[in-house]
Amino acid sequence: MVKPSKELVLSLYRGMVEIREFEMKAREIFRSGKMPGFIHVYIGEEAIATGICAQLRKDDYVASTHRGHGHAIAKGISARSSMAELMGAIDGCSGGRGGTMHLYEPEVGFLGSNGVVPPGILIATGAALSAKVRKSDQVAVAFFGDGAVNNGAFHEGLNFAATWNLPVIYVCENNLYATEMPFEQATKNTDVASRAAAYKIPGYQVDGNNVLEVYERAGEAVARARRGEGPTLLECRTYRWFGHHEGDAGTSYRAKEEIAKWRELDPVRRLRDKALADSLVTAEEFAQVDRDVEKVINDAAEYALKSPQPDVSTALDHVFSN
Amino acid sequence: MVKPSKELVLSLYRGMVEIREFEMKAREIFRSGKMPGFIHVYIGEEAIATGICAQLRKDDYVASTHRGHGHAIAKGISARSSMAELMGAIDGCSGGRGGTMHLYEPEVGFLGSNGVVPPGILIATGAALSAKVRKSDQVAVAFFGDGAVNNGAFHEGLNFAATWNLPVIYVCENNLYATEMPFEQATKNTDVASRAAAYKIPGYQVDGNNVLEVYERAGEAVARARRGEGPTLLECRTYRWFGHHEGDAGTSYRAKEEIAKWRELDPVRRLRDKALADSLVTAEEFAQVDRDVEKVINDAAEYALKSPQPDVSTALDHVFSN
Amino acid sequence: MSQAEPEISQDAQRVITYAEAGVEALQEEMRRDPSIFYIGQGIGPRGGNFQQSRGLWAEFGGDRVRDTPIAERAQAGLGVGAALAGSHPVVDIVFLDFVLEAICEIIQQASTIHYISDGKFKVPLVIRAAGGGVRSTGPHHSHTFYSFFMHIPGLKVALPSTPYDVKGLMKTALRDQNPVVFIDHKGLYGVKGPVPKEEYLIPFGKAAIKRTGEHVTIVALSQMVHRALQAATLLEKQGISAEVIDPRTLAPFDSETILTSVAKTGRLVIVDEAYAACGVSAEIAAIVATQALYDLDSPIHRICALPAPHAFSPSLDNYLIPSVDRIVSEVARVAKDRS
Amino acid sequence: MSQAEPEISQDAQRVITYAEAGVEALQEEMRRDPSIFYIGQGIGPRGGNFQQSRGLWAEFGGDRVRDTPIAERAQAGLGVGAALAGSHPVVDIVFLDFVLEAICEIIQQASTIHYISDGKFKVPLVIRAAGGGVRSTGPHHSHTFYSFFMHIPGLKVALPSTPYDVKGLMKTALRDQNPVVFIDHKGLYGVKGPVPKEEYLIPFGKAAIKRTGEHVTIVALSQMVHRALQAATLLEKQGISAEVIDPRTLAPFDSETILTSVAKTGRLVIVDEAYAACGVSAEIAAIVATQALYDLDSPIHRICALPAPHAFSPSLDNYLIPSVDRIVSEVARVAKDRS
Ligand SMILES: Cc1ncc(C[n+]2csc(CCOP(=O)(O)OP(=O)(O)O)c2C)c(N)n1
Ligand SMILES: Cc1ncc(C[n+]2csc(CCOP(=O)(O)OP(=O)(O)O)c2C)c(N)n1
Ligand SMILES: [Mg+2]
Ligand SMILES: [Mg+2]
Repeated sequence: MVKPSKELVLSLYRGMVEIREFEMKAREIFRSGKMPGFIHVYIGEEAIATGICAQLRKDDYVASTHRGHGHAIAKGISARSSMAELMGAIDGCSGGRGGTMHLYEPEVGFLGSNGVVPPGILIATGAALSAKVRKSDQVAVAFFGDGAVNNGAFHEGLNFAATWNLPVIYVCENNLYATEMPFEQATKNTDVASRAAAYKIPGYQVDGNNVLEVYERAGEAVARARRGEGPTLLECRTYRWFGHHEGDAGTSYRAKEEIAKWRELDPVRRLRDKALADSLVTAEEFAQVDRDVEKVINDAAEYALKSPQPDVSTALDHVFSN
Repeated sequence: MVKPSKELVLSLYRGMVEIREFEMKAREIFRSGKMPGFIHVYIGEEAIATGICAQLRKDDYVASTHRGHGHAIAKGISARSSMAELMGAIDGCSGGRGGTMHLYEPEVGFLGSNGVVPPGILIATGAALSAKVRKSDQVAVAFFGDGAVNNGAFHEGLNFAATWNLPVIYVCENNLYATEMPFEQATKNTDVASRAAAYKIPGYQVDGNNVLEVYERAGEAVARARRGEGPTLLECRTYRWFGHHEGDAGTSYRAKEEIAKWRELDPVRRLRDKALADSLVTAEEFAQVDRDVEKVINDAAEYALKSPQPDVSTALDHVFSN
Repeated sequence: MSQAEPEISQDAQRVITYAEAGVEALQEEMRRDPSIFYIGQGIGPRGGNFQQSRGLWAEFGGDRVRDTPIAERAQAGLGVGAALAGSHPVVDIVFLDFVLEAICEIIQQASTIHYISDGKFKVPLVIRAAGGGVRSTGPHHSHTFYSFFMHIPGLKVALPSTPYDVKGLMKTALRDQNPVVFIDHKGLYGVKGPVPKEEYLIPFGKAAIKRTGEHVTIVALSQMVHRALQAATLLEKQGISAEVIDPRTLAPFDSETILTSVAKTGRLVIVDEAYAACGVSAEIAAIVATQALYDLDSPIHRICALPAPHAFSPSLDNYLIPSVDRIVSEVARVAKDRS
Repeated sequence: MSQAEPEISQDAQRVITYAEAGVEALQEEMRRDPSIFYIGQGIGPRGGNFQQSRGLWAEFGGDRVRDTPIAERAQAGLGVGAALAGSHPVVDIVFLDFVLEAICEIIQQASTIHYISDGKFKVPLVIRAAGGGVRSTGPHHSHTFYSFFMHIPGLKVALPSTPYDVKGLMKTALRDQNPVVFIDHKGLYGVKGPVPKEEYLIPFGKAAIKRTGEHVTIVALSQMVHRALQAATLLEKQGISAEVIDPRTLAPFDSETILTSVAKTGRLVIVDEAYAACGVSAEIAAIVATQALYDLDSPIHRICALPAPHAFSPSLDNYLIPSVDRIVSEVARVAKDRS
């Protein structure tokens, strides 16, 4: 791995901490009873969205999942409008109509998180097709969980991208469980990266809790796609610290030791420790980021909690576009 | 390859010739304008159905495709009731309600040909699941074309069978085209057998125009399944001599030379020539089979052409079962 | 055909939830019939997202109660194949929304095979799923497109609104030799009601008159039965006596009970959480307008979800779905219509 | 809203087929708008199963006209993604039946995204497919479930019956910024009709009165428009003057033209090749029974496919689908009803 610059480390650190703190705040609000719906938080997996999106341009595309807050923020939706959306409030990026699983923002190429498991794979592939037909050099990223890889949409999407050589990066966030189902019960072949061979595209297993490794691998895949050399599959191994959604403790089907082991691999702490050990960044510099982020997140929460619910007179707006 | 017995050769020969002659007769009737719908004939591919089904018990299952006449006959539906079904007549195995793409016969475990490309894969997998849950040692076979392998149902079905270790044999009849689309335009990975790796199951490429090779590979796969060791994927390379369906000449998108080359590989003639060269079977013995089959097929055609159309008073029967 | 709820449900002392009632039906039938097995996402050790399969895995084991990967199309396709091979599978898709990923197998395969095999094959298959919205389940988890299944011949469709009906209809579904789409409502799983300990079955095609009345007939579906009953209580105070009918199954459909009621009341309001266009509410209106036009003293009225995707925001969500208030005011208007 | 076919179609000298009309619309719009591309199985060099894309590949090349593998779900899903990214894709599923494999993407994604993104994203996407049966296409190739799309808000649905309508509606679909489900009829591709050379568009939500009449209103869909017109000619000889209305689009739906006609005739018959239950025929009946009950002099009547899977055998096939004879005799009964 190439030595990262200080700026890069700080920026990746900031990205991860912002997601972490956003999610911690969302959990807090959810537990207070003020947040509608069910949220699926991304804590423990921050390195993936952060490392991947750091390689993207603003006009590149991302399609995401039910566990999509981290992707949205990493791609550039503000904490304010993300949090307001989780509240179902009008200042949310989807005006409160979408909610936690349906963040959207054309300005930053965010083609939506999704309440359905695999469609993001197809949506990203379609955006890549559009880019190709338009002869633009934009690339598209699909984030999806291990739960999506045994679904037919995964197969169809990757086959299309391979055959048509589309500029798309498939990022499997393999956190070992789909709801309560361990990945090894969902498939005999738990090596997701190996599945790339079925489509004759490159596939790599990546330490999803090491943001620098994700960043590096993403850089290669994005460059490949941008050069017109087609899709890549990245399997990022990771773990969610908490339950599938708020309300699920996540402890009845996962061993305490397993959870503890993965917490040890905290991507935020690992980056920090490494940069401190390398004397690349100082503790104070990190602390400054922490303080900045805390402000941003507190501000976002305040903003979101003050934002009103959509007026029912607008209930039938936007069913159709003109 | 083990040396085949004379009985085996004659029985495989008879199986292939019966399919060949059935299809030639069906084409003739179709061209006379008396046959409704559109038929997809199996000529050129007879070795596959014949070789596979010769390894099956009567109570084993087969799920088939739009090009299913050969599978039906090989699994034991009579030429009479198959041909009558093609006529939409009451003596057809589906009473004329199904037609060419919907032959059914529980007596011989024939779970239907199909008008939709991939569902046979799932139906066979489901039958295998049933066998497993019932602790029976029945096995199931799914026949499907190269056109099905890029469909999500293929992926989902094989993953289920692998994960649950189901007694099913997936037989891909790779005839290089799906309607007018060459397989290499439908996928980057044209090696179907290699896709087995994605599911961690065995996959083999088989010369689909060599009935003895098909028979041998099928024997291994069936034995494996029967022993409870799970699914196998067999890619049988083959070619259809004629168009996708009657009415398509099949020549506008396929080179003359390619067609000629594959006709040279006629599975019927190859078996015959080999057995003659080995002095295993005499020309007269083959001729006797030819005459027998001719009788069976002429009889089937006569029977089918005489069979009446269903009476409209029965149009609403069997919508529901009691 | 047209009687109020059978006595037994009134007498029953025991009160259990809608989710428990479904489990009991499955338990009893799985004990009785070894050909039944149950597959779906999270229905094993977890007992289902909504506890709708709680205890089944522990009792019947992993062979007959199987968690599946996220592959709805295959789940349904495997169900069809297993049914053809002599099993009686229950495929739980959990959220009705995701039945869309499997609907090709249900409509093209399950619904047709008995007919197109000339009655030779049967497809005893239960597709189970929960429809409707609850607490901002939002655009992808709140669908109610049960009309799709009613449209297709060869499918039976059950849509229970009470624990009593869940149990009786599920037991019937598990003895039926046809594909049955069995649609629970997410918002009802926790609702309690009387369910007798003694075995009973509810025949398909028999509506329940959940409340008798004189002035207006309200046909309500699934969760809306509860709202309609609440509305009826409030309407009573305005001097309006509403009869509330729950069809319970959409296919077969009990037109007779509705026609008899409309012959009495002369007024028909249909309340459905689904969209109006081509919904079950349209079909009920069509049945009455084609078969009993002259019984009507007032135009038929539909109270349905407003035509917009299911919104996340509670303000919009609550506004789009028929509320008790809306039912009261619109039924009152119909009942008072003297045009 | 409620006028007979625009003059232009009568004046036109040029007669082309239904398939050709669709191609012309695509050609013109693809020339005009580079964001349009077209994908589907066999729509490239082959020109489509029904010649519905003939010549497009040759003119626009493999970049904008792409054959796909057999993967309907992905085809639709890619269409959604491409639409979000600024393209205007046409996804041809060829057979309406196989839209079932993709319907999850159409209903869950395409129909909702504009709404749930608060109007930020548009989904300009045409899903094209041919419905209906023709010459024993049988149980898996004859479906007509267009009511499913009419049920779902956020989708537009076009259902043309003539070359003129195909062209005008397809051009409109290709300029619409919403998902449009565009449903041809397999049995009509070879039918010829006048299509002017000059450019024209047909607005969505505007029914066509294909024949004016006094005694009874027949609303017919897709291929049934032709049968209804033939029936109307025969009915004329019995002294029955039938008005034949073709809604042309199901969403938006032009209720007004139908209500105006029923106000005049007092009688309504709906003819649909789809099943009755929860079909478009149910919705039309419901619209009239809720909005114009007192205009009716006779019960509404529906003439639809009989409720059985599509049978292969020509005898059954012809019997199950409404025939001209059946339309004549049933409309005559309605027209003469003096109950
Ligand atoms: C098609 C579909 N089926 C089922 C669900 C219900 N569901 C939501 S999230 C989830 C598990 C997803 O697991 P995974 O893809 O591994 O993502 P993770 O939650 O682990 O991040 C399931 C089954 C769904 N949303 N969509
Ligand atoms: C889901 C689906 N999509 C499209 C079709 C139309 N169709 C019928 S056969 C066929 C090609 C099948 O090719 P392949 O699987 O290779 O079988 P072959 O005809 O070569 O034997 C297609 C596209 C279909 N029947 N089902
Ligand atoms: Mg996971
Ligand atoms: Mg092929």
